[in-house]
Amino acid sequence: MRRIRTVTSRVQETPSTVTLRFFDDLPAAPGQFVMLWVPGDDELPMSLSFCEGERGVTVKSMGATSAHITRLQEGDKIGVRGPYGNQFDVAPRHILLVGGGSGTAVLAPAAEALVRGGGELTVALGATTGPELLFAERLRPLADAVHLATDDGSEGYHGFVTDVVTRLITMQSFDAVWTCGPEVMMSKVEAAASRVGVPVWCSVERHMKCAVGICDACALGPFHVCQDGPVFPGATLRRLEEFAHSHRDPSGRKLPFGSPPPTTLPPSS
Amino acid sequence: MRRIRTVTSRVQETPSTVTLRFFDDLPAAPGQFVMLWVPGDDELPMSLSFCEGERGVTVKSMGATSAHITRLQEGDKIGVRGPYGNQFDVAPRHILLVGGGSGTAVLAPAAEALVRGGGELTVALGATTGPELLFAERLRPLADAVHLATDDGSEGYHGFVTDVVTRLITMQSFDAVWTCGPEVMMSKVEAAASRVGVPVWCSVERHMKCAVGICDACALGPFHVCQDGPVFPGATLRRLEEFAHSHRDPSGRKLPFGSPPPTTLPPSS
Amino acid sequence: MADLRTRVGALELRSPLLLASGIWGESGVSLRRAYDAGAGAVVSKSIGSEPRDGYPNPTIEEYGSWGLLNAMGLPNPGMVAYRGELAAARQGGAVVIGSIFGHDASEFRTLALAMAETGVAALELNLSCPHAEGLGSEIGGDPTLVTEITRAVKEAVPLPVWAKITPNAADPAALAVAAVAGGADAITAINTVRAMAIDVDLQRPVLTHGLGGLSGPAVKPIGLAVVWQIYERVQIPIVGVGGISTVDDALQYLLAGASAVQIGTAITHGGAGLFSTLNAGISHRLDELKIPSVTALIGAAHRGTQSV
Amino acid sequence: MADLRTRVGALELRSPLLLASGIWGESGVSLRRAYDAGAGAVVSKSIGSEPRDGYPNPTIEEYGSWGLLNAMGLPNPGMVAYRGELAAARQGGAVVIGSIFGHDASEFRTLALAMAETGVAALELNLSCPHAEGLGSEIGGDPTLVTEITRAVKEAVPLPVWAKITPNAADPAALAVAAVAGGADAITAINTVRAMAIDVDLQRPVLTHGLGGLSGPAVKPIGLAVVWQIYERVQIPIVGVGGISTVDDALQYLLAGASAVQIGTAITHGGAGLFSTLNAGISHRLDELKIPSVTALIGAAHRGTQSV
Ligand SMILES: Cc1cc2nc3c(=O)[nH]c(=O)nc-3n(C[C@H](O)[C@H](O)[C@H](O)COP(=O)(O)OP(=O)(O)OC[C@H]3O[C@@H](n4cnc5c(N)ncnc54)[C@H](O)[C@@H]3O)c2cc1C
Ligand SMILES: Cc1cc2nc3c(=O)[nH]c(=O)nc-3n(C[C@H](O)[C@H](O)[C@H](O)COP(=O)(O)OP(=O)(O)OC[C@H]3O[C@@H](n4cnc5c(N)ncnc54)[C@H](O)[C@@H]3O)c2cc1C
Ligand SMILES: Cc1cc2nc3c(=O)[nH]c(=O)nc-3n(C[C@H](O)[C@H](O)[C@H](O)COP(=O)(O)O)c2cc1C
Ligand SMILES: Cc1cc2nc3c(=O)[nH]c(=O)nc-3n(C[C@H](O)[C@H](O)[C@H](O)COP(=O)(O)O)c2cc1C
Ligand code: FES
Ligand code: FES
Repeated sequence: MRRIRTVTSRVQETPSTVTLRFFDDLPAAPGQFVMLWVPGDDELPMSLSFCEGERGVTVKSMGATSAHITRLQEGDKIGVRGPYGNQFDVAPRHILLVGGGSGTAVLAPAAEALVRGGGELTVALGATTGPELLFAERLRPLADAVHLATDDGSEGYHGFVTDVVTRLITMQSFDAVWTCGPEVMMSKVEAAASRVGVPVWCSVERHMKCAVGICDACALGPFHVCQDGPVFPGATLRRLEEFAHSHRDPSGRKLPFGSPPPTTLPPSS
Repeated sequence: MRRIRTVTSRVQETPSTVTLRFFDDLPAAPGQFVMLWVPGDDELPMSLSFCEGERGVTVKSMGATSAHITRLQEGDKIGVRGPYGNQFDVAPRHILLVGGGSGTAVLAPAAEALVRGGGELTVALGATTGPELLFAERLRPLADAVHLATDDGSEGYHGFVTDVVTRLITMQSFDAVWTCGPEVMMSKVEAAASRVGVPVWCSVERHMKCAVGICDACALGPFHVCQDGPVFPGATLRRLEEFAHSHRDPSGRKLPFGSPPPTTLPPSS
Repeated sequence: MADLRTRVGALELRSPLLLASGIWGESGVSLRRAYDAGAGAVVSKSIGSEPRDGYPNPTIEEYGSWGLLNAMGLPNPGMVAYRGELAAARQGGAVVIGSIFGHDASEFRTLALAMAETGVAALELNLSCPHAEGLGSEIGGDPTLVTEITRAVKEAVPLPVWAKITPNAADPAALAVAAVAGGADAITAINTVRAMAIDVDLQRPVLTHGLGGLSGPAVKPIGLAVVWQIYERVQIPIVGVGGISTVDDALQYLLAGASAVQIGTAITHGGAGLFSTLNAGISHRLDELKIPSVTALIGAAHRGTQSV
Repeated sequence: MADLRTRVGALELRSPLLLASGIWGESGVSLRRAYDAGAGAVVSKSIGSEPRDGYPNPTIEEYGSWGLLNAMGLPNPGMVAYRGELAAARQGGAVVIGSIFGHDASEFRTLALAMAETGVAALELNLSCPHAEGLGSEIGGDPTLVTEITRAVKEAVPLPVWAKITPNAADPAALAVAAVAGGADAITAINTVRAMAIDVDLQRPVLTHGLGGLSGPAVKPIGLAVVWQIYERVQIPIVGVGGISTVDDALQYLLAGASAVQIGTAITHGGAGLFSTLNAGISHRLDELKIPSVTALIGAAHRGTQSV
């Protein structure tokens, strides 16, 4: 059911990333996402970065619509439907959280639920540059350690967060890894963790239209990310040729990750 | 919701009246009716003469469809929707039950609920002739007295049951009267009872099509018998010019009670 | 407090919520009950030249909370007997719209003359009942006949004429255009959507007539599309109907282009009280949206949207 | 155990339940998932000559359990890119029906030739999408074009051709008759019903495209009426679709005259498991009714009923 909500607050989390909060009363769990409609513009899947009380999404300015979202202000109206999808299992264990870029958005509420339930948390975050590290301060009080990595070395480890993870996972023992970020990153995390027998849960993104498991836009192997995911066991993903290799554009064509979008006829010609 | 049910038993109650039982699980209360469909024939409103366990209707052969119903056998299929309408208030009191002809069908389950709840019951039944007296044996164990009247004097008082009621109501004190039968009869019962200040509840019949309060076929003053009734306070009915005077035919024309139906164009000409 | 008044052409209405034709329409007292409960006007049952019993039962199939299927078959007491009901309805000042149906322009004209004499505020032409041979949508699906019938009625009576059109058409808006060509003062849309119920146990259709018309919440998205498309094609007012049961349903029709709306099936669950509840609800909702009046909403969803 | 097998013309199907076009149709693996779950066959997404993104979101509006509105805008990767998906779908023996759409007979013919090369078991012509300019029901509403397109495809390829017709017509059965005139081997009915959603807070249409098509339980009574009417007019098999989510829904379509049925929107709630659940349920229900086979039900509700 779609509902129109008013943005109740806006927080600039990083130079490119903004959190918008809004009132909602449908039950939501960490890992789930909503379809967020910017009236007059597009509708995009967005993970809930806050699942209780005033709900929230944390959006990184990427293309035109996400940039538009980050410019929304308190009092602006947005359309919301969902929450959709499955959730992270927050049963108390020792979890290594690995967030890349805006991927940390979906992991933060899961981390809070984990720790509240008595679980243990270690955090590794990566970003292009220091100021872009998302939710480091939100996670710090929950974690026994917060490891940071930046591409430009401006904060924490100089390099990929995957390097940090590869090291951590052999030195410390974790019950499971949660990760969200670029698919190539998640794939490396999965490889590192599976080598030492630690199960990994990845939150995956695909182009979405219906979000109710019918249109096939989000097809990933035999799964629909909108209904069967977005959280998948790494072991399942590893067996899919598409994982970290290809996704589908709005027409349904498979594209390798990182390739420029092909030209496509406008819809009504 | 319409459902197709199988007739589980058939009992010949009087020479012209038959009870059919069928399984159903929707809650039903004394006073309510169902729309009973004889596939290939018509669908008619029928009070529930049994509201618990296997439900039942008790049907008097009048015209073609009711005659058809009385010929149905165990194993035959009927369509049922409902129950619809309001109910008798069966709070424990001393009730005078006045049934005329097949009208007793709807009163019997109310009487059972009344007595089970600790109420007191006196019964007056009328019919054209002795064998047509309906549910006298069903009611006898529940009542302090069962008064009978027949038009031909073949059983009980020779004359109208209304004469019996007029006498009873001045000799004994009742908390309320329940009645169902020909409208002229109910009107006389209402007049007699209101003279001594006893409230009356009448179960009224009108032509019905939708049974969901929309088509207006069953209009009676400002009421719809299917939704606001079929059980009305006598004091309400008394104020309506139609009560005991006129009803509507399937086209919506008002007809005085007892007049022959006017000719009407076939539906699709 | 937002202003609930609206107008359909010259006809001023105290509320945009009208009672739809065929609902509570056999008895004048029932019509008046709806008006007294707050309806802006009430539309009569569709009346023909002669009494009609309609189809034998079953005439109705219920679909829980989302729909109702009916093939009543246009039961009505005929124009002569119906005068008394209209008189009863108009007692106390109810604004009544007289609905009529016929087989051709001349029957419509005769009925219009008779209906006009009863003092109704406007006429609604039923060109859209989906389940009556030689009537309703069977003639109302032909633009030429729509124009011809509308014109015949307009020439005969000085009343506003509303043409009620069918959604069972490739291009319902073309039928509205045809009604405009005949001089219609307003378009009512939609009537029920052709539909059917079949029972598996009995291996037969449920309704005696077989085919019927679907109404209720399920047809709201369909009715909205029809009203939207009509609004893009004609200049005369539109009366929206189809599946309205909530405040927002009614406002959606206004936004799509309706100047007023009718309520039918929802009366099943809401009773007459629905009119007062929805009137209050609309007023409250408009205040919340800071919109001063119902009329400010009419067609507003077309603004800023390209033609769709 | 009742026999679930049926046939649509020469095509034998292990189950009467097919996956409808546009559902799980972008990816060959998804199509195969439906087949592996028990579908009798799967219909591909409607494929055009070139890749199409479809309309921007929002493309969907949900109506609780009773309906879904969509205006996807026929997104598809184009015939060339889709070959790989079809190959993936047919791995393991899935019976695939290839759906195509085009602007005119010659585009349909070209696509049919390309589709036929992929090894599909039959072609379905989308003459009925209600929300794409110059495509779908805009051409499929014209009986002459329906005949012309069907004939062009029939002449080009040796495969069975199913014409999928629109319910947004005054007389959908006339479109089926037109398809028969063009040589169609079967009729698929219905596509979605033209509909729309409007938001009151925003005072605007919800779908980017404005108009869309309604599917799900709400359209079942509408689809049944269309299939019923087609069955009375044509001799070729009918594939029923629209709002099927339960065993009895499917059987109702068979009774109305369908030789097989397709399932679309219900997949939202049922997932692939719906096919195995419904197959088992149909088998059980037929045993209960003492009916030996699915084929015994086809058109059975017409027996003993006068034409309605
Ligand atoms: C389940 C899920 C959860 C997500 N959660 C977040 C989040 O919490 N924060 C965040 O910043 N982003 C999140 N995203 C990504 C987000 O939906 C957008 O993809 C991103 O914001 C870029 O959109 P754009 O239109 O601005 O980019 P554009 O420049 O228009 O497009 C860039 C890329 O964005 C992707 N995109 C565009 N439309 C869609 C769509 N309808 N569905 C999916 N991807 C699309 C395409 O892959 C496209 O190549 C999530 C995606 C998914 C699938
Ligand atoms: C709420 C209610 C409860 C009823 N309960 C019982 C009951 O328990 N037992 C019983 O025997 N009868 C009951 N009836 C009466 C029953 O519905 C029929 O009216 C009666 O059986 C005669 O039907 P027929 O078609 O055989 O008669 P016909 O000879 O065809 O018609 C005789 C009269 O029956 C009435 N009738 C026909 N169709 C309908 C209809 N759809 N709705 C109402 N009246 C109709 C008409 O007034 C008609 O003049 C009840 C009626 C109502 C309204
Ligand atoms: C039981 C019933 C009877 C109807 N009778 C008529 C009628 O006589 N004339 C008419 O124009 N429309 C008639 N209609 C159609 C309604 O006026 C209305 O157009 C339709 O039901 C859609 O509105 P709703 O969904 O609010 O019911 C009838 C509808 C129902 C349900
Ligand atoms: C999201 C969606 C996409 C669809 N895409 C197509 C399509 O590409 N081609 C087509 O012929 N029908 C398409 N349809 C129509 C369905 O195949 C089907 O005819 C319709 O939805 C009614 O069936 P249902 O109620 O079971 O969904 C689509 C329907 C939906 C809901
Ligand atoms: S977004 Fe449509 S199937 Fe997932
Ligand atoms: S039977 Fe239709 S209103 Fe009572």
